[in-house]
Amino acid sequence: MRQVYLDNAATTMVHKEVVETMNKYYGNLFGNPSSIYDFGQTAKKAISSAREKIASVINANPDEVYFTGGGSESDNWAIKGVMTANRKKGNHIITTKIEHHAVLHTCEYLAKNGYEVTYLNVDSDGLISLKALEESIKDTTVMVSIMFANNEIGTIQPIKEIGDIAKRHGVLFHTDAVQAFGHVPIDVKEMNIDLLSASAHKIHGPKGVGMLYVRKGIKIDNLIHGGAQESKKRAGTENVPGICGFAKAAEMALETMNDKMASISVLRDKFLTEIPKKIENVKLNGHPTKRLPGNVNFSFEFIEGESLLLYLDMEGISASSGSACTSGSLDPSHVLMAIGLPHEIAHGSLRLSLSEFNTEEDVDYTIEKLIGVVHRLRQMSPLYIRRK
Amino acid sequence: MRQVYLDNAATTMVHKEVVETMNKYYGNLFGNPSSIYDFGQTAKKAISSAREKIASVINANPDEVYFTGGGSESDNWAIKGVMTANRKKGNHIITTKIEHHAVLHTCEYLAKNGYEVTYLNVDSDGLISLKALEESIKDTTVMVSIMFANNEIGTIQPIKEIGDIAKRHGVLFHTDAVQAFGHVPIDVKEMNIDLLSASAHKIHGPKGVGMLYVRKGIKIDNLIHGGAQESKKRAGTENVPGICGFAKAAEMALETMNDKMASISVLRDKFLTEIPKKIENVKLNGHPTKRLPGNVNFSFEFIEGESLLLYLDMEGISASSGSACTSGSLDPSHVLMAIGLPHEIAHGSLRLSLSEFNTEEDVDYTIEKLIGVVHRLRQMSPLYIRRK
Amino acid sequence: MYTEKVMEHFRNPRNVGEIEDADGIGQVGNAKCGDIMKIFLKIDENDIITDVKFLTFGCGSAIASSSMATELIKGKHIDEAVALTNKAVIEALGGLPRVKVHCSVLAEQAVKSALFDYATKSGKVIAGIEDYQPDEDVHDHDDEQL
Amino acid sequence: MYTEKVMEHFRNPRNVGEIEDADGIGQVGNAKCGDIMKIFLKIDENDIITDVKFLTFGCGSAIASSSMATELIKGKHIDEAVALTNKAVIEALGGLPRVKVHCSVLAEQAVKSALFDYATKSGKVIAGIEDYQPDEDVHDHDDEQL
Ligand SMILES: Cc1ncc(COP(=O)(O)O)c(C=O)c1O
Ligand SMILES: Cc1ncc(COP(=O)(O)O)c(C=O)c1O
Repeated sequence: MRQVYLDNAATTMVHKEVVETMNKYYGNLFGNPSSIYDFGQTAKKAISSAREKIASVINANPDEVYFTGGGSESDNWAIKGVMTANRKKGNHIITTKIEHHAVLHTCEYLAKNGYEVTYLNVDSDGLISLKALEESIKDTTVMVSIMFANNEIGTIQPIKEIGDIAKRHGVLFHTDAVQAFGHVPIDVKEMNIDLLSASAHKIHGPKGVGMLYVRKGIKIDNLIHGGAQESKKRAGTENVPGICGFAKAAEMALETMNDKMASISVLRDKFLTEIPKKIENVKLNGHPTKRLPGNVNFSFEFIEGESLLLYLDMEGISASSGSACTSGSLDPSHVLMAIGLPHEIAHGSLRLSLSEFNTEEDVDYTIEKLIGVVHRLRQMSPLYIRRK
Repeated sequence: MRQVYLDNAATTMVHKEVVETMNKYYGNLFGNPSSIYDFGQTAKKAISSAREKIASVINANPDEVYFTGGGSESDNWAIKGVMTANRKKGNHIITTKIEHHAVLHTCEYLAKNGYEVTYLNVDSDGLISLKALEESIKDTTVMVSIMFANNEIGTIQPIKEIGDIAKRHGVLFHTDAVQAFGHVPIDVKEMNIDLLSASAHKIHGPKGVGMLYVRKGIKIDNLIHGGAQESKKRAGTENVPGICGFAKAAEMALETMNDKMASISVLRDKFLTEIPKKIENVKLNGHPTKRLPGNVNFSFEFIEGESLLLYLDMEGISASSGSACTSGSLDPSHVLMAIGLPHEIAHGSLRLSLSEFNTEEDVDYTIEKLIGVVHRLRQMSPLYIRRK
Repeated sequence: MYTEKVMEHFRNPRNVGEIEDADGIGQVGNAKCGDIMKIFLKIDENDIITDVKFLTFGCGSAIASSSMATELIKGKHIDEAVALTNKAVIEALGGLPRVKVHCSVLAEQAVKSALFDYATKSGKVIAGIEDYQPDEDVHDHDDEQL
Repeated sequence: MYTEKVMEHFRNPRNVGEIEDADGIGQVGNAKCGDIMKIFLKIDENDIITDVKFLTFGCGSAIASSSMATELIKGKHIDEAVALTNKAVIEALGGLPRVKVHCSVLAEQAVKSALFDYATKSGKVIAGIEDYQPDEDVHDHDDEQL
């Protein structure tokens, strides 16, 4: 049976070049980069060069890039680290209702511990209001944390404008760019980004490696205290293979970014135009144009997402309904709630997320199967049948 | 030239079986374990089985094992998580002066934030006093964090006795077992251990993966908030290859533990008896018998450790002086200070840490080269020459 | 996640559809929570369930539970049908993940609700559902996944 | 970590040893901090350094810095030797890691200290070290590594 992987926003296939890079460091070059003997030093140089590659993806300086154990760690570190280190300045953080749980739950934790959190609303396309952002900044505001692009609906925020507002008001700007890094152009200098989170496994790199960009001079407490690694800012023996694999993936992503943005969004747009033509009672979620090249998100009325996924899985199609990271819970996605979907429509959402490995045949096959599956589920649905 | 790797306490060569295991998950089985489609579920099963293997090494229940991004994260999580979650009970933590920086710096951070820390002294062999431990427990004491075995001098603490004291006084007991896990027998039930940290790369597994055992029912805040992974206790897309590699390494370590303890300690003991015979003015650091099977630590008077390491490196021998994790700093090791070494003797320390891949020839070769290198450095040393 | 039996009933659900002239119809759940089950019963003069159909909006286990529940009561006397428990549904399915147990509860309640409707319409008394009220509290979606 | 030049001087340090009848001896550093450098000078009637030796307890860069410093002043007039800076030592070594810069400072000071000893013993005045006091504060070991 045809296998069509359309859950690249959850995780991606690791490039074979990345695996090769990692295997080099699993093999003879296993040394500890903090050691002074020869092959410890080789590992150290490998990390330096990885840092440069990662920095170049976002136009940062290499010494502003700190490797972490993933996107969630980066988000936790950025927010807790900045808020606690700048406690004297204030206790207020501004974020949005559509952040990833790594940001939201971190903010909720802070809120329980004497911090104040403002959750900005988004409009029906998932965009924040710059005016509302600006109005919510007060004397006690330390930072703004707004994601670059949403993992469920793909909406891309006006990052440069947010950066400008933050800068004008003297507050720090963190962006969770886990879905954007390596997929769309990012320039931390031009966009006035002070902190940025990224994760390797979203760009065909290894799981369990991420990074936090921290603009030079920013006060941030450690999340993980200990050894002197990462300029004493993030302890733990460096995951040399993972870091080098991340860098390899980032390098490949950067080199091919323009081509991939073009080719992947062609596939995306085929979904965006064909699905509403071929299936009735569907609703596109997320902004029609300001969205990630690989993100497709529709709600299919009268049916429920999990059944949809399972029937698609039987046809060899891997997709997602709501954030993959939270599929342990059955609550309708907070993102779909925030853009104003009623519960029952949120339950019927489907995310198809593309990568460079998808083809037009994948899209055609998926649309064809989707038509059948949606029909079948609607024939079982009391909401649909009653309606007739 | 012969290559002799004697820095296994810093990091170890990854078993080829571990690399093979990981490559399986880098290849076709890259799915996200939180997804419901088929190969996401395969990843999920792989993690369950990994959890069982890890749990069996320490006689824990699988649902008491949480995967992390390494030993440092586990230590930070155990200590901060328990102290903040039990703030109502008290603000006091007891630890020792010879902990790894992942514990020490975490405690220092807590101390800056309203917590009280007692650092227990150790004797000249590196052992804590059980009496001093018991006397330092007070009403506000929440937990005791004492390492299983020291990473520099190899001394193994009386863990069961510590666990008994903690239990008797109703305080929690965390042990940093990064150096002990998979190397010596551990039974969390029998030893009354409530929390235990381990790290994969110390047992021929991958870097950047670790685990924290948390006895069921213990109140602990998350260190990394976010998605629902790890029973909602540790967010972040699971590092499936890393976790499975860790489990493979743990399985291999457990199967061969008894044999390896015997064979490696024979090599260790050869170092321990031969070096003082062949080189004058040396001092053994750490307990003569209560020590890790693979740990050798000597101070060579009148010479400095880094030069010693570099000259040994030229002979193909990789070793360490003080903790590898802190070699960015030139301070003499806090562990050697704590066992009462004068600065100049601490500076001249050498740690040789063995693994199953070392042979008796390695030992003979190393002793031979060491004699020459120590002699050469002493001939350059004003401390040695003046003495004559 | 699901047993083979669950998947089999999900893949090929039995008794999907409506019964135009049903003798009893029960609907439980709500779209907000993501599951609605509607059960249609055809019951003969001996109180035997001669036909049963369902319509379900919900996840895989909701569909499988509906399918299994209809199978378990088809051809049975109403007194037997009213005794159907969610446990029996789970057992027949070879188990359900803990977070999905509410689906089996829903199936039990849908059956009871349809029987209650039949009892009301026909004026019969069925022991066990005299004051039947479907329970809205079974949706403990925040439960930890097994 | 170290340049080829540093390693070369570390591997084959020049001028190791003592001079029995030295005209000037200087020692700086202390064992507590992990580096001691001792420099022995043989100086002729024209104030030319005809021989120089060192003994060093310390890390690789301390040994390399001592070796390089002795090379740089050998055969030189004392006025030239007194002008030796730690920068010159670093340059000649092709650079040092930031945490190791203090080693070059130590080498500069060991030379100055030996010259001061010579000046004191011989009653000469060497411009630049009239009130020479080695600086104990160069050991900023906590510096971030480059
Ligand atoms: C005793 C001890 N604790 C903690 C750690 C930290 O582990 P990791 O490097 O995996 O973060 C180490 C090793 O570096 C160690 O030896
Ligand atoms: C927007 C966003 N932030 C954070 C994360 C967390 O990243 P990781 O799974 O690497 O911890 C994810 C993906 O899971 C994400 O999509």
